[in-house]
Amino acid sequence: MDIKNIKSEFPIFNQKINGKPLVYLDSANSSQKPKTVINRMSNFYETEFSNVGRSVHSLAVKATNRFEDARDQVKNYINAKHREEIIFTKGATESINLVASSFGEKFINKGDEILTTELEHHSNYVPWHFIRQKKGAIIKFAPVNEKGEVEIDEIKKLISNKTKIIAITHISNVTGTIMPLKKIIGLAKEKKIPVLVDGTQGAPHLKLDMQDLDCDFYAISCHKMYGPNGLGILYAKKKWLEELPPYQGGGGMISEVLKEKVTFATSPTKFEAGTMQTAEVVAFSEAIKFIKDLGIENIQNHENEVLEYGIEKLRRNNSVNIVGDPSNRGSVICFTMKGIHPHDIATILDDDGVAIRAGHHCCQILHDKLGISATARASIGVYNSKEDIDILCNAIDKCKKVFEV
Amino acid sequence: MDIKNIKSEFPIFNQKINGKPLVYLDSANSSQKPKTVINRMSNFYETEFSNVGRSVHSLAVKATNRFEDARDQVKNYINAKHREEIIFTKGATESINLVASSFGEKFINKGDEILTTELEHHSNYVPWHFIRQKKGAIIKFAPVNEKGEVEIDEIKKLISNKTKIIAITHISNVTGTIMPLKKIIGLAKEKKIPVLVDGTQGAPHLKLDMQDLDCDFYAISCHKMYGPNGLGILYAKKKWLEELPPYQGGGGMISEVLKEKVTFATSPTKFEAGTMQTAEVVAFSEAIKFIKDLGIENIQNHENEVLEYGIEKLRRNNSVNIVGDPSNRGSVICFTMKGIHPHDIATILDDDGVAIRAGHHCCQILHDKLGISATARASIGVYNSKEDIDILCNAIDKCKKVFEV
Amino acid sequence: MELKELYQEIILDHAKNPRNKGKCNDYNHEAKAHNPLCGDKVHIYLNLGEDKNIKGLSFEGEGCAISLASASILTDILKGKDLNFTKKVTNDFLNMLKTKSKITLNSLSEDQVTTINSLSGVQEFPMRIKCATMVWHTFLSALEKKNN
Amino acid sequence: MELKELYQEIILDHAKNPRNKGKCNDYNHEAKAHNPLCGDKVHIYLNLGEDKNIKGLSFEGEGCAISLASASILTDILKGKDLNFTKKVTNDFLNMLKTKSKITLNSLSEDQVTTINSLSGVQEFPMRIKCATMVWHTFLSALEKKNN
Ligand SMILES: Cc1ncc(COP(=O)(O)O)c(C=O)c1O
Ligand SMILES: Cc1ncc(COP(=O)(O)O)c(C=O)c1O
Repeated sequence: MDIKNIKSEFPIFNQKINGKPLVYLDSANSSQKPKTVINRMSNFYETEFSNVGRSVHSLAVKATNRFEDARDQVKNYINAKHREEIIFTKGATESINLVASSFGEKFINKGDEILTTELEHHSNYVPWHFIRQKKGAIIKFAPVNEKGEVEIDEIKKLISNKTKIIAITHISNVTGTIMPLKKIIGLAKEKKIPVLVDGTQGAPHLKLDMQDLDCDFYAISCHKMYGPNGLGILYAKKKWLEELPPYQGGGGMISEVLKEKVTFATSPTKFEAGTMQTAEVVAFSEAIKFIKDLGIENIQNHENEVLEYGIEKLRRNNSVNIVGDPSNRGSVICFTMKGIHPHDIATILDDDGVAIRAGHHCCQILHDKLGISATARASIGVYNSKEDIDILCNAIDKCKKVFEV
Repeated sequence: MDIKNIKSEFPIFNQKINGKPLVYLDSANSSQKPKTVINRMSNFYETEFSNVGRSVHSLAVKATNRFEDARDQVKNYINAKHREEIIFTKGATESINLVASSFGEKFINKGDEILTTELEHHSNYVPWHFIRQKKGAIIKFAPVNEKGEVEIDEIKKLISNKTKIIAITHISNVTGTIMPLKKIIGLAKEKKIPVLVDGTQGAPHLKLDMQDLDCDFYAISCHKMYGPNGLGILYAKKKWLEELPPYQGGGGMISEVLKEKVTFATSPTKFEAGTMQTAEVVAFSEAIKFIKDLGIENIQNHENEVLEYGIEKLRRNNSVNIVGDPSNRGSVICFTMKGIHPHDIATILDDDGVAIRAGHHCCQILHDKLGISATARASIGVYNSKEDIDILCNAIDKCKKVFEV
Repeated sequence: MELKELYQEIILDHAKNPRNKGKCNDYNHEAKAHNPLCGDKVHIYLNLGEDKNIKGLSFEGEGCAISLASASILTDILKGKDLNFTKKVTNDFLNMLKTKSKITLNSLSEDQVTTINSLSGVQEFPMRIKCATMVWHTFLSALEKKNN
Repeated sequence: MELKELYQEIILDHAKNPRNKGKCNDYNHEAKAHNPLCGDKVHIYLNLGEDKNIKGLSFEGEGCAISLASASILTDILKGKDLNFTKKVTNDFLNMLKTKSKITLNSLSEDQVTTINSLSGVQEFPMRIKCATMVWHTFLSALEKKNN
């Protein structure tokens, strides 16, 4: 596979949008899917489908093997220590809700503190808000500076002996800031505070190595990683999965069910109640293969080239204001334009086939802090090229024409 | 479409299992998918995929429209009063967990009673067990009689002024008992007690009419209804969705997010945190179309014919003991054989291409009551025929030969 | 979908120079709304006289060109009008966007009809319909919400 | 996958007439396990002497032919043997099912080797491997769990 021609692996690009080629710059929202992933899913339904882990007939055996193979592949890809540390969920949102609920239920009490940042996506705040409400806990927000970074000293200052968990993003989906995770985790380890990383934006772009990173929890959305909808991953250190109570109750996650009491299976089953997304899980192993075949470092280099080209080109445009200037940025450019609302930008860009997103991107706290109600966001995936950036910039000039600014 | 030849709509049957045609009698576990459903999913990923509800570009518009159209189709199919009453979940298990958690959190207190039956699947017990633990509530089990029925008088006896909710299955996935829901709901209404129906086994086989049934909550697993994996539905009366607190927190379900407090969107969004299973939802509308085109009454008649033929034929076999004898049975036959364990039956049947399930089918309480640790289950879907039953019965005779009983 | 249909001269004019911005004098009704998906906000102030006439009508808000123009046009056209009439115009407007029709109201001047119809281009942009309609819904709520 | 390989004569014999069923005399170690997916249960009782010999060994349980035969064969072969030797046989057995090999142990009689190898047919039935292995794992736990 050649990264320059990788678009041809994605069927979505075989169409015109408003008569123009599709320029998809909305991958931070959800990525497109290569045909290997799409075909694996159909093919699985056509030839191997059955419920996993429950029946002993041939189809069930096949499906179960494929499903558990996929777990091994995820384990290897993110370099987790044990396969039991990989829990399949509905998405990063569910992964974080699982931890907030199970960890919060057991370990967070009145007056305890949850440390997070002003950069977080609602999915890494609202679940903690629920625990704050239930337990009378406190959420502390490490402030973001004008560059869109969270300074490590600010985090240090906010850690107290009441801090029960640190919940922090890997890459901001607004400023693109790549967080200094190893430093933060180092700090936390000193105080024996567990760290949850919202890896939703990190996983599609950066090399993952759980043993090296040494975080306690890492949340992933497969649909942003060229995988299918409706699937996420929670990586959690084995000791936590042993200690935490289960999250949802139902078929498969039990050991013994009596009228008076219920005991639970061991991980990962303990956290996988009900029928799982077998076809999605199996197809996701093709997404991992896609990434591995290209090489995540190659993907990252390619995306960074496009990103830097984009930032430079947008900087030269006087009407464009790029949000944030982190020294370490990944895959995302949020911007505003004088006199043109991001919503209008998105609509005008779409007329040229350019798909971006406008709004607060589920980061209202950050937008409030920045004093803007909405931004336009171009986000980059493996299929984007410098030509896409050129088309984006032309379309931006068209916005100015339409609005006569 | 002709119900006699409906197998040809399902690609899974284009293969041999151990050299024999596949006889799939495990639909209560998960149903196979017609090609329209499989193709709609690929086609959606290939031409229309994007995240829903969040971006304004053309792909997002298409995806959002398809997604919300599917909600309307579900609403119409189950005859709900409002489209806002349809919540998409990961499966029936999640639907029930949602209600147990949100309803339980707000309305169930120490000493309150949850009324359920001995027939329930773990997915309609363990979530209530969690609430029992958290709140110090009590779970009461209406007993099952030797026919596998729950007598209405037993339910009446157990209703008290402490009963806060009744959680009950539509069809038992072990005995096949179709519950007298209208009577039970009538009783409950008199006392103003809300009723949750675990419709997992009901939805694929019976006509659904929420306004007529008048239950408060109804849980569905789409994968048992010829739809994709990883998708479920919670129907809930609007007034409940307004009153209940949200379940998971994250993107999309909010109204305003501040550091001090969070307010929430209205239903259905309030209960749909994070990126949804867009492709699955869109493909599920093809499953509904499939069922509507055949006509649920025709499906039911066809399945009942096969079911009755099967029961009669198995009854004539002296070594076979059918579990339960409800006067109103749907789609499921559980049985045991003298001297042969259900696990062994399942393996030997598989050698003849016959897929059944063996175990306690996530109903341990019921199996304990029946005094058996496992049963073999043949469950019927639209693609099954009397010939399938004949092959099943021959394979059962083979079990006797292998075991020399 | 024609971009020019959406961003007509009239719309851009109202968006750039919104009429009736701020709090009108002696307002006795108000309501606000926001769209959590995009961050648009609107706040309607109105003075409903004893005689059921809308004596004052204004708005505050933030948002895209469509939402600002829609608010500006709404206040411009409904100010000074009779309560029932404003309800009728509002319903007709919301209906126009639902059914892809145009508005024809004898009691509005030709100019006003042209102005209000300038928003009909939104019909072809489903994700933008809420931008145009939110302020009209907010206006209806404001009518219900008397301050005390 | 050959059904005959799975349900060999020896297996059916052990399944129908399991050896060493019940509680053995003076057991001082025990452990139990169950498989929540299928309801199989097993309980191992053993008498480990001061001399590190397994003096008594028996089981109680419910389950399929494979699990009963496996328990019966285990107790039959390991009873009276030296602790270290039983651990070695157990590991070899578990390894046999993992790596699809056959067992060859000089310290077992030819008969015993044939008996234990009769369970190797399970290799081709992945969903049934747990049926065969659960009792062996339970035996290992029992070795660890001294009663007091
Ligand atoms: C940083 C971040 N966290 C969490 C999420 C939530 O992911 P999902 O919606 O897939 O659950 C997103 C996606 O929008 C995100 O960008
Ligand atoms: C009666 C019943 N309820 C609930 C469930 C759980 O459904 P799911 O696993 O799809 O969440 C099942 C499926 O096994 C069932 O048969």
